[in-house]
Amino acid sequence: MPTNQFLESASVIETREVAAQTFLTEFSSPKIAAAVKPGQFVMLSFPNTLDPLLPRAFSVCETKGDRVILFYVAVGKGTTRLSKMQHAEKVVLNGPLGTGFPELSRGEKVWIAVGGSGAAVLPIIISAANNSGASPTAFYGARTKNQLMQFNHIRIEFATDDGSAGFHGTVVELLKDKMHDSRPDKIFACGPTPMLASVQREFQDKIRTYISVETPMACGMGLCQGCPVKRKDGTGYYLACKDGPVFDARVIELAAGAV
Amino acid sequence: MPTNQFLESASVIETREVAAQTFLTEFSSPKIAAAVKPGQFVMLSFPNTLDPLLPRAFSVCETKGDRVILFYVAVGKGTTRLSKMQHAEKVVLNGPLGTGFPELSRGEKVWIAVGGSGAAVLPIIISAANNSGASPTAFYGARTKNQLMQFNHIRIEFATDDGSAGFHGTVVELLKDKMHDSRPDKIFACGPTPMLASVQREFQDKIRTYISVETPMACGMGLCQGCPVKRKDGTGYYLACKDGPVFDARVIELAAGAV
Amino acid sequence: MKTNLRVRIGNLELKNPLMTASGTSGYGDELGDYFDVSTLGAIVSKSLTLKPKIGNEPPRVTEVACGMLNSIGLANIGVERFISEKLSKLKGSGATIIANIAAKRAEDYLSLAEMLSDRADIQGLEINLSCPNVKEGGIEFGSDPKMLGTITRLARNAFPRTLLVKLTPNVTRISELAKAAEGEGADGVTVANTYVGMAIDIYKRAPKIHTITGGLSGPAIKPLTMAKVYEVRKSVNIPIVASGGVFTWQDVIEYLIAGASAVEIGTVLFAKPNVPEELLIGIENYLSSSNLENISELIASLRTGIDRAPTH
Amino acid sequence: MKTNLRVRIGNLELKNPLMTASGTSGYGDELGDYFDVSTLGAIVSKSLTLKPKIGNEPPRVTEVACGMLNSIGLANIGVERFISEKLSKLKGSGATIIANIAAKRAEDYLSLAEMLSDRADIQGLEINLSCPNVKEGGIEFGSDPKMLGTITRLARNAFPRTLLVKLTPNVTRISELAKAAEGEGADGVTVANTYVGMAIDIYKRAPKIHTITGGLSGPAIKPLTMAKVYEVRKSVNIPIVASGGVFTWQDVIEYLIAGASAVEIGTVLFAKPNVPEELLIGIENYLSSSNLENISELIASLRTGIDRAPTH
Ligand SMILES: Cc1cc2nc3c(=O)[nH]c(=O)nc-3n(C[C@H](O)[C@H](O)[C@H](O)COP(=O)(O)OP(=O)(O)OC[C@H]3O[C@@H](n4cnc5c(N)ncnc54)[C@H](O)[C@@H]3O)c2cc1C
Ligand SMILES: Cc1cc2nc3c(=O)[nH]c(=O)nc-3n(C[C@H](O)[C@H](O)[C@H](O)COP(=O)(O)OP(=O)(O)OC[C@H]3O[C@@H](n4cnc5c(N)ncnc54)[C@H](O)[C@@H]3O)c2cc1C
Ligand SMILES: Cc1cc2nc3c(=O)[nH]c(=O)nc-3n(C[C@H](O)[C@H](O)[C@H](O)COP(=O)(O)O)c2cc1C
Ligand SMILES: Cc1cc2nc3c(=O)[nH]c(=O)nc-3n(C[C@H](O)[C@H](O)[C@H](O)COP(=O)(O)O)c2cc1C
Ligand code: FES
Ligand code: FES
Repeated sequence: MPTNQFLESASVIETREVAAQTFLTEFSSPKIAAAVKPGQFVMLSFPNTLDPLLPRAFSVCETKGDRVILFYVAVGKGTTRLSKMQHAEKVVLNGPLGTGFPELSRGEKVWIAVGGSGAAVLPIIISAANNSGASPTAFYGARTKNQLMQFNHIRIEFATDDGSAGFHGTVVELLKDKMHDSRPDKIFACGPTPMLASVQREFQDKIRTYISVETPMACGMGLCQGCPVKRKDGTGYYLACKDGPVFDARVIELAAGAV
Repeated sequence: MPTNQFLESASVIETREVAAQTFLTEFSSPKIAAAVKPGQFVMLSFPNTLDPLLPRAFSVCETKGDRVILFYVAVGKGTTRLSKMQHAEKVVLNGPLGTGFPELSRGEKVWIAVGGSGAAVLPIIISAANNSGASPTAFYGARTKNQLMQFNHIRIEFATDDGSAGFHGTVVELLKDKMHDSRPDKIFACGPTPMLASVQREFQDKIRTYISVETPMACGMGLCQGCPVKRKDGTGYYLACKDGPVFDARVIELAAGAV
Repeated sequence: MKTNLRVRIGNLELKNPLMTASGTSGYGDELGDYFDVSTLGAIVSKSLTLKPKIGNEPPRVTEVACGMLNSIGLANIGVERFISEKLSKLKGSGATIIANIAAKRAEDYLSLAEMLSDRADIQGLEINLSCPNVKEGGIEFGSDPKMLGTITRLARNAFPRTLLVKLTPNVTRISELAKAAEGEGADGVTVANTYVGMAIDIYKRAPKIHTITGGLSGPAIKPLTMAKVYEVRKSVNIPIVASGGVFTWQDVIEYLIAGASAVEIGTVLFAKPNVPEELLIGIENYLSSSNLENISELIASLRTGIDRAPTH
Repeated sequence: MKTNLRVRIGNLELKNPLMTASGTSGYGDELGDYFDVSTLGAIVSKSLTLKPKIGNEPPRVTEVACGMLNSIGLANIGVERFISEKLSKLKGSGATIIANIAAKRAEDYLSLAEMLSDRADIQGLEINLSCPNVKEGGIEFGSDPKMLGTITRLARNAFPRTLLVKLTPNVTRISELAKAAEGEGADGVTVANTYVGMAIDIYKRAPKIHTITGGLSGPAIKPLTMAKVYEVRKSVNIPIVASGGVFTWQDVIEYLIAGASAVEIGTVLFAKPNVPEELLIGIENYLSSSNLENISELIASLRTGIDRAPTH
């Protein structure tokens, strides 16, 4: 059966701390690097230990030849462990998984709004957008300056809640502000649920808006039914790992602070 | 309350593979290094993981100033993990624990018979014996040559089951052979249970014989009652971790292949 | 040495003792991306209900020490869509198929068994009476030997091929349930479903699973289910399918020695969807290095030797 | 902010909710080498029996995923030697002392309770009816609400200070046992003892624990015991002491939120004998950063909000 999902033993090339508790790890993972599309993710697991037990989900941040780069915030035991892995240590990557952002066409204007670990998707979207001749603009919000990171070669407009860098306010306020001058064809957003909810509320009726959601996942590939995202039409749930993690903002209801 | 047991966060200095699946790891662990006596052990645990969960017992092999050196065979997940630990990584050591070998007096002749991971006790016994002016001789048995290791500055008589190094036969046969020419005041033995049983059988009635036993242990310090060693007098059990691990060969009954 | 891995449950001969566990491999679609599902002894479907179910509100899963809690709420496409949309594809992949069914009324089990009995490509039926998440359809039937017996009888009369009854472990004596299943004609019992567990987010002071409690699976439960397999082995004569915490080939061997004829693999698939490949290799190597030609020599081969009852 | 960690069980006020679990800290002697035992809420002794017991044959312990199995067989020095040899030393260290007792006959529980009632330095009694290792003295009494009630009544009449009944988790509905204990005057229930588990050495094809099955403890059981604490909290009004898999201060907080008033720490002591120090710091920090002055505000504070019953 032909497949475009792979289970690869990937070795760590290097890990760098790029912002407060925030890391980039580069893996050698040729099959996944070749196949992944913006907004898709991998499930990462640690071989030879039962702690952590389940794989962890990470959006692919960037690919470079054979390499897959992940961007993550060390929030718990999986991410902390990952951040300490040394050159040549191995993890298992399962991917690329899920439905990512829609493909862009030449000349299309897309605004990409990210926050927190959602910034992971910026580089891969930007490079795909550039490849297809679209015209991307990046917006990146955080509470304060030291949580932000500057990706190479990407022009980013920053926003901080405390005004310590860029726009003083949330990334959504920044987008609204920019809307006075211009308007994108599409909005892509990735970040914490409250930010996504705010993007959804503000823009879904005006602009084609796509949001990438985070829900707890056990498998990432449709085996467990563990990752429901409520359909707005009331007919039940999508699965974040197969139908998403990227959804048209109009079709889903975000959990009301429940998760 | 004064105590001579310590719980020390010990950092790895280095690990070396010294024989087949056999390693020496050196830790910085000043309090334990200063207090330990031959035949005593430490319980080693891995912080920040639940796998492995319980601490593992290791006889102290040698001390060098602030350093504690352990000698071990990678047989399971704890020892395998230990063998891969890199410089500056940390474990927790609890010790020194247990009752070790009796102190030797000037001029006393002691024969030390070791096998497998029991070789761990050789260096520390030899150096204590030398310090007290006793006269130690070391015998070290294995199935085959590549399981043996040569400790620095220690003269060892080897025995291999297959004759690939030293005496062709078991270490107990080697001892019996040597008995034709000379006789020690004491025998110390450490190794797999069948070897200890054979030492016990052959020598307990002729020579003061001390054997260091291995039983599964959960705590190593008398909390759990998990490490019973049968008393020969039929009145119940000793605890390997407090009353032992070293016992006069005459007072205990070794498990008949049960463990 | 060529080893024989075949095991028999009722009239069904499995090519080896590895089955997937219900609810951990969907309808078998996705696993085909990772390995050849025809190499499995059998694939067990997600629990099927008469009508489709959307399942519980999120969060439905959370990790705990060496395990996970889930409360999926039997989300599934319903038996009809399973038959019309999934079955022929699954059959095409060469898999041996066991359908797992769940319901909240005894007569629904009967309807489900009847619907599935017509489809010869469904080689076995596993009755889920033990899902701890769904009040009436799960724990209530499964923890009462009488109700369990009634439903077993209904399904037995309707379904002519291999019938497995999956037991709940959340009871004082699981062997009484096993006896009830055996008494009403089950070909085997699956020991066991998940254990009722709970985890709390200490910052929100809220349950980590929407339904407050969920089912614990994974390596954490293996010693518990091992003891239950051993208990059941001593009290019934029909084959046991073990389910609980299998992650390595050693775990499979351990269950066989304790008394299981086959083993379901569940949670491990989430981290290692291709794990059956390495399990099969491990099992074969173990058998040949133990000089066992036939896997049946291993089953229930625990040596308890001398009387090991507590001494006082 | 100064936080108040005091909790009350019967007439006994503990300075904080941390207790040691019976059988995991001997008679308190050894722990003093690692930290000041007077900082604990209480120390619970190894189960004491009328006569000394030598315990079970080895092997008695083995590690499993995120836990361990044990079958010690109540090895202990007997109640008389405990009183004559251990008590005054333990008292001297400033510890609050709870004696745990076990027996195989109801009248022996009475004798034990009477012997200990004279010693005012024994501030509490915990009845072990739930040890799964010892046939008559353990699981048989503990899994039957009637027997449990009888023994609780005997002990209650003989022992004037705080009385805890330690429950077995190996039953279908632990809350029935808790109600029986409450009904006969227990001041609190300990939820719960270890779970029946088993592990096999696949090369010897022999059990890893001499008595074949043993009791599972450690983080593996925490979600299970958490669910049981929550179940018991809903059915009785006396305080609950949680016991099962506490390794971190977060685990302590989780049990308090689920409904426990105090928490016993067991298996963790084997790896970290000084763990109470870091648990206390963690608890205090959590309370102050949550703006809670009094630990009682935390107890049973789980927010279940909306109806979270399964939806089907
Ligand atoms: C499709 C998808 C893509 C993701 N991409 C990225 C990424 O590129 N970079 C990144 O840093 N993170 C990403 N995440 C989140 C990441 O998976 C979680 O942060 C990670 O699982 C935490 O693992 P841990 O072991 O470090 O934390 P844990 O110890 O497991 O938990 C720490 C905290 O995080 C919460 N948590 C655990 N898993 C999740 C989850 N899946 N979603 C939300 N909260 C969770 C826990 O409840 C807990 O509060 C993504 C999640 C999804 C579902
Ligand atoms: C007092 C004492 C001193 C010891 N000193 C040394 C030493 O200096 N060097 C050394 O290499 N080993 C020593 N050992 C043995 C060592 O503790 C075990 O090999 C170790 O616990 C194995 O841990 P693991 O996680 O690698 O293996 P596991 O994965 O736990 O088990 C691997 C195998 O070893 C067996 N095993 C586990 N624990 C023990 C144990 N305590 N005794 C016997 N068998 C066990 C298991 O049943 C299994 O078959 C000592 C043991 C004791 C009791
Ligand atoms: C996410 C998830 C969903 C499950 N759904 C079902 C189900 O629908 N029907 C069923 O009988 N068992 C279900 N189970 C239980 C498993 O089939 C299996 O018996 C249990 O998980 C123990 O095995 P494991 O530890 O290998 O996962 C489910 C388990 C998990 C983890
Ligand atoms: C080695 C060991 C010995 C135990 N002995 C006793 C005992 O004598 N009496 C008793 O009531 N509980 C006994 N227990 C159970 C513990 O008190 C505790 O309830 C259980 O281990 C769960 O807690 P934990 O996971 O924190 O260890 C013992 C547990 C262990 C691990
Ligand atoms: S995470 Fe398992 S189905 Fe989506
Ligand atoms: S190992 Fe715990 S008492 Fe000896």
